[in-house]
Amino acid sequence: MLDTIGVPNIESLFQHLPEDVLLHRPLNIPRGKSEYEIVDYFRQRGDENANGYATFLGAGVYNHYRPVLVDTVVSRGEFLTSYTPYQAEISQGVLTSIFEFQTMICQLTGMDVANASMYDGSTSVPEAAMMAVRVTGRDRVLVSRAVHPEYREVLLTYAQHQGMPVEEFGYDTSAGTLDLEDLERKIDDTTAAVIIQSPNFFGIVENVKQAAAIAHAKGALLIFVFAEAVSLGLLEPPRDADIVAGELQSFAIPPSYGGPFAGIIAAKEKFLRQMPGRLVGETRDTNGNRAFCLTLSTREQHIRREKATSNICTNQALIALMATVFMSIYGKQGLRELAEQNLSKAHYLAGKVPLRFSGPFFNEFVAKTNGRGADAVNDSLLQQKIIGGLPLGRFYPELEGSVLLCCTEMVKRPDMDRVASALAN
Amino acid sequence: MLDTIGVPNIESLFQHLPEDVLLHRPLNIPRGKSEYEIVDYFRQRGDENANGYATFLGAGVYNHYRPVLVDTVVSRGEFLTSYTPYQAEISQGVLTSIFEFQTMICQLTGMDVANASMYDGSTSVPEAAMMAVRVTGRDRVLVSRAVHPEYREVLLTYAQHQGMPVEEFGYDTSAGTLDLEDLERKIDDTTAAVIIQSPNFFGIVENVKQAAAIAHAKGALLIFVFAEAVSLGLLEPPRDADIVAGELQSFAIPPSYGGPFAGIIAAKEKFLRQMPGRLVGETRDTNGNRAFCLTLSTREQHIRREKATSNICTNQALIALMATVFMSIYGKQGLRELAEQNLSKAHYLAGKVPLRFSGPFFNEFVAKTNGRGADAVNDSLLQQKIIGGLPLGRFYPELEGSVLLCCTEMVKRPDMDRVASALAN
Amino acid sequence: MIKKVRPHITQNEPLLFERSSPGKIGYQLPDLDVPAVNAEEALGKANTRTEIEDFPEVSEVDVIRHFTRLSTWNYAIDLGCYPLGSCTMKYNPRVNELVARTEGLAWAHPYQPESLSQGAMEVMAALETALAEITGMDAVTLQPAAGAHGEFTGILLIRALLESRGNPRKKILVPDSAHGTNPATATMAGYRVENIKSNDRGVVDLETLSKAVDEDVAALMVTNPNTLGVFELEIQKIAAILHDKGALVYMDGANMNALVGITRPGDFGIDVMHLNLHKTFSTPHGGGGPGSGAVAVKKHLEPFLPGPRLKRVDDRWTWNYDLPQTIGKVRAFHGNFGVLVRALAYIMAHGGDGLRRATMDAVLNANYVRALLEPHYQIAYPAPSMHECVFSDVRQAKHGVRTGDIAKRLIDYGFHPYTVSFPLIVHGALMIEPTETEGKAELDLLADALISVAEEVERDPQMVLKAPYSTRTSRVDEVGAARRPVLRWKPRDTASLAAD
Amino acid sequence: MIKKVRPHITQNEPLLFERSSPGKIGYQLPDLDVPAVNAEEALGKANTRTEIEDFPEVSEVDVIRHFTRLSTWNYAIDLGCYPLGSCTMKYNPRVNELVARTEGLAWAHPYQPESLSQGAMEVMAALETALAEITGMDAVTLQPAAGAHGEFTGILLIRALLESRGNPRKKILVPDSAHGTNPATATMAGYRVENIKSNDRGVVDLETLSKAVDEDVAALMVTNPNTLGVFELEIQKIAAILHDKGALVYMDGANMNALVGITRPGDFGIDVMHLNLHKTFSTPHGGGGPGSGAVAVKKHLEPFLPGPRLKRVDDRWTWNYDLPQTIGKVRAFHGNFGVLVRALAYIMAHGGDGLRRATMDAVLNANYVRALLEPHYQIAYPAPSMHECVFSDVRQAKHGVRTGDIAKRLIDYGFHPYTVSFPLIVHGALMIEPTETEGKAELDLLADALISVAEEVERDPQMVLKAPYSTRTSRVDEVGAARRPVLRWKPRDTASLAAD
Ligand SMILES: Cc1ncc(COP(=O)(O)O)c(C=O)c1O
Ligand SMILES: Cc1ncc(COP(=O)(O)O)c(C=O)c1O
Repeated sequence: MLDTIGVPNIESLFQHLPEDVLLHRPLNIPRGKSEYEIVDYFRQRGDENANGYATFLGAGVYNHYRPVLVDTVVSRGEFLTSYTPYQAEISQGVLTSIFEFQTMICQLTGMDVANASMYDGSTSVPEAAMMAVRVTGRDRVLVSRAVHPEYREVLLTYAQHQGMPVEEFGYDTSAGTLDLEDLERKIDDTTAAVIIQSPNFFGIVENVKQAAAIAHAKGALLIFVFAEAVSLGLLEPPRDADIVAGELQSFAIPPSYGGPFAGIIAAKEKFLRQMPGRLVGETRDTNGNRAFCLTLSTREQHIRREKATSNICTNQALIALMATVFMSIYGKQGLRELAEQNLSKAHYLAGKVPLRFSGPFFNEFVAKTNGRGADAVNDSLLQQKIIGGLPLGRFYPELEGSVLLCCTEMVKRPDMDRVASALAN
Repeated sequence: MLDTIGVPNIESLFQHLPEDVLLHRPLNIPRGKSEYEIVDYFRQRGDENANGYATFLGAGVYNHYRPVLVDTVVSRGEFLTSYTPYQAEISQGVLTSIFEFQTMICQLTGMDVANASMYDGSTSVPEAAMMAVRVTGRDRVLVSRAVHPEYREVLLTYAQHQGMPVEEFGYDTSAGTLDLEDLERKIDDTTAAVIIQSPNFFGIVENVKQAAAIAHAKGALLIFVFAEAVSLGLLEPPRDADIVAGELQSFAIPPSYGGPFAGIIAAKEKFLRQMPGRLVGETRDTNGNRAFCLTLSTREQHIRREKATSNICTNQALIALMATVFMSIYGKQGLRELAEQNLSKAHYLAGKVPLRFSGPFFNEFVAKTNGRGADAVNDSLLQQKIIGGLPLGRFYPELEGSVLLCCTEMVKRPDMDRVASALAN
Repeated sequence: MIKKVRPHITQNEPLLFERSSPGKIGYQLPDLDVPAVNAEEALGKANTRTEIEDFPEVSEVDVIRHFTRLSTWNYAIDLGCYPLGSCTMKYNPRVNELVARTEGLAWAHPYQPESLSQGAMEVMAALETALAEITGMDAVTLQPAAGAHGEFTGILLIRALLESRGNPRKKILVPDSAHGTNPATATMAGYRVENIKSNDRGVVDLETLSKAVDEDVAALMVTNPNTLGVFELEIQKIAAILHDKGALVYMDGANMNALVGITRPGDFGIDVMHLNLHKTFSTPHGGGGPGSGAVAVKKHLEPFLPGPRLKRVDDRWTWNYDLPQTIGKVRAFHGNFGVLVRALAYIMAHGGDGLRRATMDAVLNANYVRALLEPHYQIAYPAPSMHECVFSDVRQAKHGVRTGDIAKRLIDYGFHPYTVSFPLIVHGALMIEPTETEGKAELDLLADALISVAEEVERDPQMVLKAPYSTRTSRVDEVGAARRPVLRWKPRDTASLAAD
Repeated sequence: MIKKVRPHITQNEPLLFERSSPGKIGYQLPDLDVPAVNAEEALGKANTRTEIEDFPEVSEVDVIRHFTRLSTWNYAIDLGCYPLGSCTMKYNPRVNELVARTEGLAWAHPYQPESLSQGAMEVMAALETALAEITGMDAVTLQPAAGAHGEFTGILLIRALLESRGNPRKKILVPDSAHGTNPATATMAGYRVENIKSNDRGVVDLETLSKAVDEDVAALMVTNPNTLGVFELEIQKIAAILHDKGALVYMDGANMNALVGITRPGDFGIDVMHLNLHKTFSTPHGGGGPGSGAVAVKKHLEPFLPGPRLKRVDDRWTWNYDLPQTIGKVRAFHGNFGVLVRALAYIMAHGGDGLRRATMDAVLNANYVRALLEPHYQIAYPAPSMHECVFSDVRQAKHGVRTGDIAKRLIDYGFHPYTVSFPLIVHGALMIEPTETEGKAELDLLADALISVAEEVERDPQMVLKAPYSTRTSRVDEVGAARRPVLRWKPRDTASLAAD
């Protein structure tokens, strides 16, 4: 090969680099390890984490069962080791699955169009807000304090430098639902969007219709956010929303210490041209066979550059495929039954502990520790190999001493009873 | 579908069965479990077995590292869920890999032809013996007592009803090698085959040349058996043998409590027509492209029926594929280096313990417990999460109090030192 | 019209040996933590090989590409219906692959202490119990590695029992419709084989049988439903005939997918039988294996089973080696344990009624396909079909097209063919077993395809004779392969490289 | 002559929705161990949906067949060379997939106690350290989910620093050769983009740059090597020009595969950069993602990094949220942790010299392909190539064939095409990045194919314009797709079913 190139050795291919930029020492990284040692290393790291604990943590990352077929499918090299399907003729596998993904997201959310995925739920929220700003030509955004705290933090990071003022409105301290008066008070005709989450961070189902009415009355868009996708198996889809931004981690995506997950943005047809991210569309090949391809890329950065709807390029395709396989396996009946099991388990435990809020909830709820303190309760549970609920004081000082408990289909009754008695004591 | 068939319900498809053979109650098997419960059940069973122990057990089942690519390949549905490649035009994947397998087995063993796999090492021994009987027209078989005890037991089971008398000959009690005088004494011109294993059950390398000379002098065939395939990376192939019967478990096949493994039979070209099992051959398709197909099936039961060379039908194809991938990954250099590591580790430990035999050994050797008793030593090791060597008294009363220790590339020096001191005490 | 497939590019790939280049490696070992030992010193020069001649030298990427590319040349259940009669090519649940890899099970050594093997032993015990319930037998051994191996075990059991009664006898009766493993097995067990001609309904003829059964007969090997997919309605009488003469009845259980939950061999006179766990119980066929040929027996045969046997002693499992009458081991260790794990997972997932439903769907599917095809192909025997249906190529043979040719043409339609030319008692058999895991849509496509081929046979037999046309490898010269066997790659042999 | 592929049948497959039949299921849930709750009672009728309209209803077999069949329609690295320029489509080691699934890591919840997260935190710490060493920077954040996300993070860091100095400034300079994410990112961070024209050598022109840099300029986003695969030889001067004016230099690290172990951005004046772990560090692209856009910074930018930050407190890792100057989180939780695990595994497997060797092989391969192709295609710029080489289609355009057409024809030869029409400063760019994991044999086939296409362009341009011919899907009508967007399946939309 060197002869073909016409150089004596590989080093000479770097000779043109300025001498003083070259690294004149080996990288300070231990020499290569064998596969066996690498597997061993990560197993040890894994053993240093929680293992064999029952968990009641939710708060945006849910402990749902992952059907085996999910990894079977995503482990196929044809999916795992391909990239963005720019070349439709040899990418119909990925393209078809994304088209199915877009369709299922529309069916779940009641929206007309959905994109091929965003980084995660937290980043899809600001992208949705920016979309609303483009659509309305307004710049103010109102976000509910019951939206996931980290989603709101990411929204602020994105908003701060785009002249996009973000203001929060409160929640009803007894019901745990939106404080609609506060919303009414704060919304005006400079408001581009009102952002709500349901089930909200407290697990409580919001009244989307009312929120939409208030937003629309002022000409603002309603952005509906979901963090627990399984809830869509049971909850009325947010048909009154204009844009939906969500997180699909619940659909067979491992918690994996917080990522990779898959976010989505779905919207009403009329906002299509302002959607961020990739879209797959149906078309034909020259033989008249149905085919799929990336489309409407004039919205995207590689064509539109500084005027693009977003800078997103690489998305979360393989993770979205996990969700697609999950949705296929559970299907119409299964997703509902799964949601019902979550609902039933959560209500079983909720029935045995002091609740902080009175609103209707899905598979999460806020429990009071009645003065004992969240940490004390959780420490006692850790002794029983149970990871308790999330102490809310961290994100809501006013809820210090309350914990956010989640019950998925994976929690077992005896563990729930242990949690109940820990909270009762 | 029922209409097309013309029956009112599925039950009527069974109406013609005699009433009194029908099972009039449900099977006494608990109703179907969910995937999650099944995974949970087997995980619990797994937890009841040894976990996280260092092991020095070998004796026909070896604890070698399994490269990740092995499962990646055998998990592909195209390999996992196909069957015997009867239809060559849509089975070239399996056929090609078997042809490569046959080739690599020949390269390893120094034989001319190898089949597509047998059930395991233990069953390939009697199949080889029966082959020798067909070839020589004689019926007596001599087997070394240093051949794996369970292989010999299986040989006897097969032999007992075919008028195939099996006699054992001994081993040199100081060297642990073949007792060639005893062989000389027992062999005669009714002997069809002499069966030896190397490394033998004690881990000791036999003198194949001498054994072959003795067998051939009397017109008998030499059947060479191997149970530790990794040894072939370093040991001179048994070119002087006429038939080779072996076990490939060492080649990335999980111990799995004893199976599924993969056996092989390889032989000199001239014995081809007497080989049992499937063979893949190279040929052409009608376009002149190289192609592979099952061949010489006139030897097999589905054509030859009661005159077949064996009754074997389903073999161990997928397991043989594991071995094929393993051999591909390690390759020429790797298999040797792997064998050298095994050799070095075994000799490190052997250097620190009292040895029972003086013969040259590969990765196994017999250590004396000097009166303490094998069980006492192993119990003390179990306390340190180490599974010690196999107590030999079970198979060789005369070796009561000795243990067969194996050191693969997976054993770590600190554990070897613990074993050494346990034996020293 | 071919609805099921379209051609697409697939990668060519040379043999690994042709891909090799000196010094290339795809592995890395940990650093040696002990002093390196010189092989020639430790083993002696004569015992140490210089190298493994022509062994592959490739990179890790080479390996994954090699096998991934090869895999794309292969048909499989995961790609579509695989109606290979008598092989029960049903869906192989992927959860079974996961549980078989459970660390504590996959890495269990057969010689590790029983105290550290309770989980593995429990799995085997649970499976033995389930299989005994399913077959209606009293005891089960899981040691045999495949069906044929189970047959061998079963016949040895019969021999041992008869021997214990003073006379092992000389003959095994085998219907002419039987699978080749049956007669081959009988020979291996030291018996003479006497073939029993099936009657015009394709089943065992009682008279012929009665005549054949005498004091020299050790047993009859019967397959039920037989290889025509027909249930032996007189099975109880058949058993009686043998039992009256002190002989036993072995049942080849390869077709249990037609019976599970509906009827039990133990209830219709069978003394001993094998099950193909890789058929009825969904363990993957893996391109030819592995399988498991569990053998179930009635009480009187139990003492002879291969050892060791599981035994419950104060709440713990132990292995019992004290079996004075055992035939001895038929395989080292405990059988194809990993396959047993998968079979138990399958049984757990279905449960009693799930297993029964599966049987009913299997029979439904076979009869549906039969109904669709009967107008176009000659059914071999009019008797009702159970889990598979067998046709004859007599009509197509008139046009010079045989079952093997129809099979090749079926490939162009996107299906793996049925079983060709078996059973032998049928003129050019087409043996079709859809299994319960196929949906109606796939079965309709299969029937459409076969009907379309039947029409092609009449319109253009010559075209059919040269099929397949759409595969990357056209019809393969099997005769040439056998005439001049090339069974391994050799360095010189690189001629056709470019073409592959 | 096409040596690399042959056509073979591939299964057709309808959309899942077209496969559905009412009541079909592919799941089973455990029995509920608590009383069932009525949804309408618990949530209110208005909040409870009746059903998920048209959602799939298929069996488990349907699912595995569906996705297995779809997968066979796809090209991938595991099938062959994937020379997509700027994407670094190198082999994705399978061991990385295994370790990322290690139970304690894959099932770690980001809110579980730190005492039960030490392993995950250690992995992140180890990776941060390794990436700092590789880039020559002082601190690393692993939070960004992809390259573009890293760019956004990096520009916000610059903005925060400048703000802390009193003026965030107004403009970001972006060379016209830059990737589209660069200008798009600058806008999202509230900056005006000013494009810098590259000079006739395809690199940043110092004069043009100096003129453009003033007190309004916050930073330059430079890619090095740039998108032509050319190293910015005057990178230090470039940095100096910006630093002199109090501006910063952002480096797009997408092309780090050309530099690792050879030179470090931290050593040639870069203030902040991102790495695409899914490129340089081999994590799988998965049909479009996930990725990770780790950002490395110099000391002066560290205080502004997103939180929380890892902190070592008496031999244990803790998360430090006390970051007064942070720009805030750019993503919830801790980034694409599963991708980080894979990247660390890759670094461990290679070690320092292994990484350097990989870089050298990548550059060798690119230059080898360039050497083979230069006689047949117009190299875009004569400058020496690093890890990729970029050609122009000027010669082929004379025959009316553009880079996109050549790409389609290349598919018939069994390859995934190079990157088409990027960078924009090249007339019809062919951007080829082979990566180090391709062997000579595969590269020779690639070059042969491209040379053969070049000849076809001269002999028969019309033929090339209609390619590909050998794929199950012929050339796809992308214009039509955009004109009348159909972005989801709808019940009526079952017309073309048969054909698929
Ligand atoms: C009827 C029948 N009997 C016996 C066998 C042999 O079973 P195995 O292939 O598992 O040895 C088979 C399988 O091919 C069969 O179909
Ligand atoms: C030069 C360059 N910059 C930035 C990016 C964006 O990185 P990502 O796709 O990971 O967001 C890419 C990848 O496409 C690229 O090639």
